[in-house]
Amino acid sequence: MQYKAMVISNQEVSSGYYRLRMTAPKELAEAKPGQFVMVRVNNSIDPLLRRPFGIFDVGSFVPEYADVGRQTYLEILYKVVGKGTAMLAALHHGDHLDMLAPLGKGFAPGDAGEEKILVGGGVGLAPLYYLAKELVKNSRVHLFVGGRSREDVLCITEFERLGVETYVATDDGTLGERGLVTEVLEKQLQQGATAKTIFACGPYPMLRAVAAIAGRTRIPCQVSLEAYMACGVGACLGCVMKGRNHTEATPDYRCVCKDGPVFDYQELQWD
Amino acid sequence: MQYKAMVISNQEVSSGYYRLRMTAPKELAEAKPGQFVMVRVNNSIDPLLRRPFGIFDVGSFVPEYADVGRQTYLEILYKVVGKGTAMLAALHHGDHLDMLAPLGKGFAPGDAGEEKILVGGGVGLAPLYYLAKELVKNSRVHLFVGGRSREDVLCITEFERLGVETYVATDDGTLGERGLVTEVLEKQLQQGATAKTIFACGPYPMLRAVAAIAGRTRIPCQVSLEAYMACGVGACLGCVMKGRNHTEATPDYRCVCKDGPVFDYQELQWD
Amino acid sequence: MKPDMSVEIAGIKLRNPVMTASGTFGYGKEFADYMDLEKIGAIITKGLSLRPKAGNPTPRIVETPGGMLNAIGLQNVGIEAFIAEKAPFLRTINTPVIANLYGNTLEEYGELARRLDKVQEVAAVEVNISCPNVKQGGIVFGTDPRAAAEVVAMVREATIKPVIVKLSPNVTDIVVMANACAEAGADALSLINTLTGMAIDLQKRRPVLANVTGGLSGPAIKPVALRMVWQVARAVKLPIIGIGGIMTANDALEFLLAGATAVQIGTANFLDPAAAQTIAMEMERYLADNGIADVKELIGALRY
Amino acid sequence: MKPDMSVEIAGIKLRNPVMTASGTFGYGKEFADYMDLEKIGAIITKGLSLRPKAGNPTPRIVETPGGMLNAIGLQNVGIEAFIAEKAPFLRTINTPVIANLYGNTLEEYGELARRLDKVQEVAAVEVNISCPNVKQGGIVFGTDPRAAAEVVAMVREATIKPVIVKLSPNVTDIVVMANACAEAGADALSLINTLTGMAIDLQKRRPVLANVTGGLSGPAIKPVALRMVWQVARAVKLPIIGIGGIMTANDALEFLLAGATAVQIGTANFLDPAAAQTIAMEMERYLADNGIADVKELIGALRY
Ligand SMILES: Cc1cc2nc3c(=O)[nH]c(=O)nc-3n(C[C@H](O)[C@H](O)[C@H](O)COP(=O)(O)OP(=O)(O)OC[C@H]3O[C@@H](n4cnc5c(N)ncnc54)[C@H](O)[C@@H]3O)c2cc1C
Ligand SMILES: Cc1cc2nc3c(=O)[nH]c(=O)nc-3n(C[C@H](O)[C@H](O)[C@H](O)COP(=O)(O)OP(=O)(O)OC[C@H]3O[C@@H](n4cnc5c(N)ncnc54)[C@H](O)[C@@H]3O)c2cc1C
Ligand SMILES: Cc1cc2nc3c(=O)[nH]c(=O)nc-3n(C[C@H](O)[C@H](O)[C@H](O)COP(=O)(O)O)c2cc1C
Ligand SMILES: Cc1cc2nc3c(=O)[nH]c(=O)nc-3n(C[C@H](O)[C@H](O)[C@H](O)COP(=O)(O)O)c2cc1C
Ligand code: FES
Ligand code: FES
Repeated sequence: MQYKAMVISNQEVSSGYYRLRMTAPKELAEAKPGQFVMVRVNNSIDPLLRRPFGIFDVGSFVPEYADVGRQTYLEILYKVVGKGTAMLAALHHGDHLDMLAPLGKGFAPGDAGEEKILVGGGVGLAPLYYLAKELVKNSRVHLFVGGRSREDVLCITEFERLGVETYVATDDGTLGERGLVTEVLEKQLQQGATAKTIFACGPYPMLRAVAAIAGRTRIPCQVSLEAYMACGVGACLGCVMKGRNHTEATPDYRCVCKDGPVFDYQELQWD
Repeated sequence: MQYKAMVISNQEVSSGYYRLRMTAPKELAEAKPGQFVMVRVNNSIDPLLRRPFGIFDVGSFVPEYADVGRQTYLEILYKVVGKGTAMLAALHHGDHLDMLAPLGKGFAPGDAGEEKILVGGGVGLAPLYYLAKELVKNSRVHLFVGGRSREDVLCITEFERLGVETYVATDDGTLGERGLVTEVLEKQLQQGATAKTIFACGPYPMLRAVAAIAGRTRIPCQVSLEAYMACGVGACLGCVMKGRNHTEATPDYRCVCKDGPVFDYQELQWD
Repeated sequence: MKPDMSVEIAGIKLRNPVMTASGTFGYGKEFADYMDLEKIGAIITKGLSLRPKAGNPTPRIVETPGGMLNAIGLQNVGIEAFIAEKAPFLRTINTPVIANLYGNTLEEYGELARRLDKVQEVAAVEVNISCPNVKQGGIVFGTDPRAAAEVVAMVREATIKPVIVKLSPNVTDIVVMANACAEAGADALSLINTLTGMAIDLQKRRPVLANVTGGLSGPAIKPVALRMVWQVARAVKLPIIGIGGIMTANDALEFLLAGATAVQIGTANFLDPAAAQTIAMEMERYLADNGIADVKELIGALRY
Repeated sequence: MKPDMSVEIAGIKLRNPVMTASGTFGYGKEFADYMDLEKIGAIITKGLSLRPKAGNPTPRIVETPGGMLNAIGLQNVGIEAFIAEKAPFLRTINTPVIANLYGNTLEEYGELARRLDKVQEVAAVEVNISCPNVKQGGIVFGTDPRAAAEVVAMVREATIKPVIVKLSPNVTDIVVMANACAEAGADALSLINTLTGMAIDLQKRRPVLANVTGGLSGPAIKPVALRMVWQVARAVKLPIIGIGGIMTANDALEFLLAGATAVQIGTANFLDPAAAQTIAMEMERYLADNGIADVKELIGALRY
């Protein structure tokens, strides 16, 4: 749906990373982990297009500013990388944003009781928190999180507060192990860690490595992808990824915005 | 010169009219009444071009925010008419603006002692206040001010505080006489008001009427014009007006930004 | 009094002059959750080809100053799947549907039009001539008046439905193209398609788009579109559908003044999925506020 | 280490690749208070005609989304006044000056080049071929390869100075135009000039510009300019000066990657009168930060 959100808070949680909490209509309480939003940063033509962000959290609160009872909020966790995110970072309590949400298909949580592994790279962690909140209700959850440096590893405390067991890797070793998060994941799996489903979100090379691990270990795996998007509703065909059986003669493109952003890794052609 | 200004205050003084006071380098203390500024509203490409505004006031103040002694300020008075001015209206204390100032040629104050008449229409009043501040030092000053309605007649009290005698006309009669300011001016001149110079700023039709009065009464008259501007420095030739002797074969165009915005009415071709 | 917002293009009655542009509105259904599809004048489909088309590799889109480039490469389900899978939904909506056609040869255009001729849901065809002519070394049909005329004549013969021709702006003289299409039997002209552009990723030293170049759309191109509509409206007697950078009702009304009978909303649908409906509504409000009884009064009403 | 920023265009050595575009920088002096004219590569003058030109009635400029339209109509002091009144200031500045030429007939172009041939301050001429050919019914020289070639040949014969030809983007195939100019003896090509556009005042129902149409410049046109520079660079051996919507050092470097040897800054001068100097400085910083020793390494370095 399309709605106007009011900014509740917009906090820098690590250098260059922000958590933006905003009001949402009550329908958003039904948003599934893994779904995303498209934010219109402002009403000018600069930037022109909406910006996509995963849903970091959804919850409810009692607003101070009005006598309206419990309200729904939606939160995103974003990194400032360019013009649009820089403008988001300048927003204050009370500012308004035009939103499309919830968009796309979310994660399939899988069976209750079985162990789950989450793998997040940098800001790819964002949709995993909302997912973890769901999963911990019925499952043991492990989080493998990677980043370039310690500032790029976000919100660990929040995950731990949910009872998620976390493993951290950074490229420069400033937090957790030095190396790639997928190396840590692979090592843990070799050391006998078991899991019934892997949920991964992060940069494409990380996802490809996770998909390879899933292939080798035959653990079911869902990945959440990013792509340049214009419409967010499956109309422009700007955001496609190749499906497993895609060939030039028998095209099989999937829209990240509509068919995803979450895919079973076996649905896709990895290159 | 080009400089970064900090917004000191930005107050709505009448519905849709704002006074924006900002810091300025000390060189601006030398700005002449009638000169103008070009404001870059923001760093985005929307709006693209700078916006021109007359200098409403220049003065000095002792800032609260730092131990830096007396500082120069510059003030503009603007009306929200479109995108750029709407964005200006949203500025707060502490925001920054990229400025070009002072630009163009100002009013020639004329001889000390002689009586002066100011004629302002709507926001055309803006540059006349800074002029009045100069003129009242040595002359009796009369202000004829017109607007569509009472909200469009601005800052009268400020002028009166300077000792300027004011005559008001509004199209709808909600303040002062009903009718055109130029009619009031003409009546006063017929009733024997005398003056050695008329200084006028406002919409083109008003200026044309003032020029006609000046022609009939042979009172010297300077007018301050507006034109669409891109560069503000005489380079793009976007802002030109026809000089008195302009013909297609012997072109005589004047740049409002560089040769003006103030012209002797006799320099121009009025159409 | 409610202003009369209806217009007629090539015999198709539209409740208002606002259509959605091909490729920016999917097959209509994608926007049904966000707006009332029966509050706009017409829906133009994504460009349809004879067989399903894969389109280009990704990245396919990139934002540019005041605009965007796309190189979708005309990915589409193909004409048969359109008829079987997409048309049924469109049948349930009381708004004319216009099929945008894309061929790589003269014959493909003819064949496409023939297949649609009996498809009731389709009120008219819009022929996209910004396509490379594979038989003639990839030269784009829409940049050569003779090739364009051949396409139009071919489609004209293949269908009794109204034939709208969509012109490419990447030409020296748009009026020459418009005249060629008019003479070959077009019932209406829509313009403009995208301007060819390019974006570069400085750090990677690569074009951003996998296809290297793409089509520029959005507010950036509005002045070019407005100029071409004005030029064609003065020179050619056919009704014109104005397209290019329309974001607001004011933009749309400017195209009407320049000579367009209707407009299409493209990139704006991405910024606001309800854009087309909103623009139609606000055009009506403008008319009411300004005491204009009939939107047709504005068509070509520019004074110059 | 300081990167080498120097480039050479048609035998003219430039301290860096940043020039100011014709018509956006007056005669240079207008910007002397705002920047150091000796920190940029070259200054291009306002378009010069044989006799002083009045230009168009006003309004002459209007802002558009991400750009602006201008219809100055080439108001200029004329070649003689330029030599007498403007050139002396330019002589005092140690930066090459290139005279932009504007003729209404073939002969005028020749005459202009001849008059400048002995003027020391002028390092080269840039021939603006986006001018209506009054002898041939106003068809623009720059949209017809034969007419363009004739102009170039005429100027080529009239001067020993390097001849740069400035191409119009309002053509179906920019490569055809570029080749025609190359064969006729051009030493370098600059592109693009403005795209023809139009703006309408809805309330007045009139074109905003007194001239009805005008030239679109600014960031909006950058994708089109980049595409054309890339196309011409691949097809033609001459050095290219890239122009169109350059606002930042990154923009300028993208044009180099696409194949330009130098760039011109136009509309950006209006937003920031020190833009050209700032862009040159920041290009140098980019090179230093990225360990690029010589700006020439980037020319045409796009991988595709
Ligand atoms: C489904 C999805 C979920 C996402 N979730 C998050 C999240 O939770 N937190 C977060 O920080 N980021 C997330 N991203 C990435 C985020 O959309 C981009 O970082 C953001 O659009 C950058 O905008 P900008 O204007 O700051 O950057 P610019 O580089 O100026 O953007 C220019 C253009 O490129 C697009 N773009 C740039 N980077 C990306 C990218 N990585 N993915 C897609 N488009 C991009 C922009 O949308 C815009 O159209 C997500 C992307 C997708 C597709
Ligand atoms: C020398 C000079 C002094 C001025 N002094 C004042 C002043 O003191 N107070 C004040 O309120 N206004 C003044 N104006 C008018 C002011 O510049 C415009 O109202 C303002 O640029 C409108 O910008 P916008 O983005 O809100 O409007 P928009 O209509 O969105 O602007 C679109 C474009 O048109 C131009 N434009 C619109 N109206 C005018 C106008 N009247 N004159 C020139 N260009 C215009 C804008 O600069 C912009 O390029 C002055 C104009 C000039 C030339
Ligand atoms: C993503 C995208 C896909 C498009 N696909 C088509 C198409 O299939 N057929 C067509 O004729 N035009 C296509 N167009 C062009 C648009 O219909 C329209 O002519 C153009 O975008 C200009 O309008 P705008 O500025 O309002 O977007 C496409 C445009 C975009 C942005
Ligand atoms: C106000 C204005 C005047 C111009 N005058 C000329 C001119 O006299 N001769 C010319 O060849 N180009 C002229 N141009 C075109 C510019 O030199 C340049 O090619 C164009 O503006 C694109 O660059 P930009 O997007 O950086 O502005 C003019 C452009 C503007 C905006
Ligand atoms: S973003 Fe438009 S189809 Fe996915
Ligand atoms: S605004 Fe450019 S010459 Fe006056």
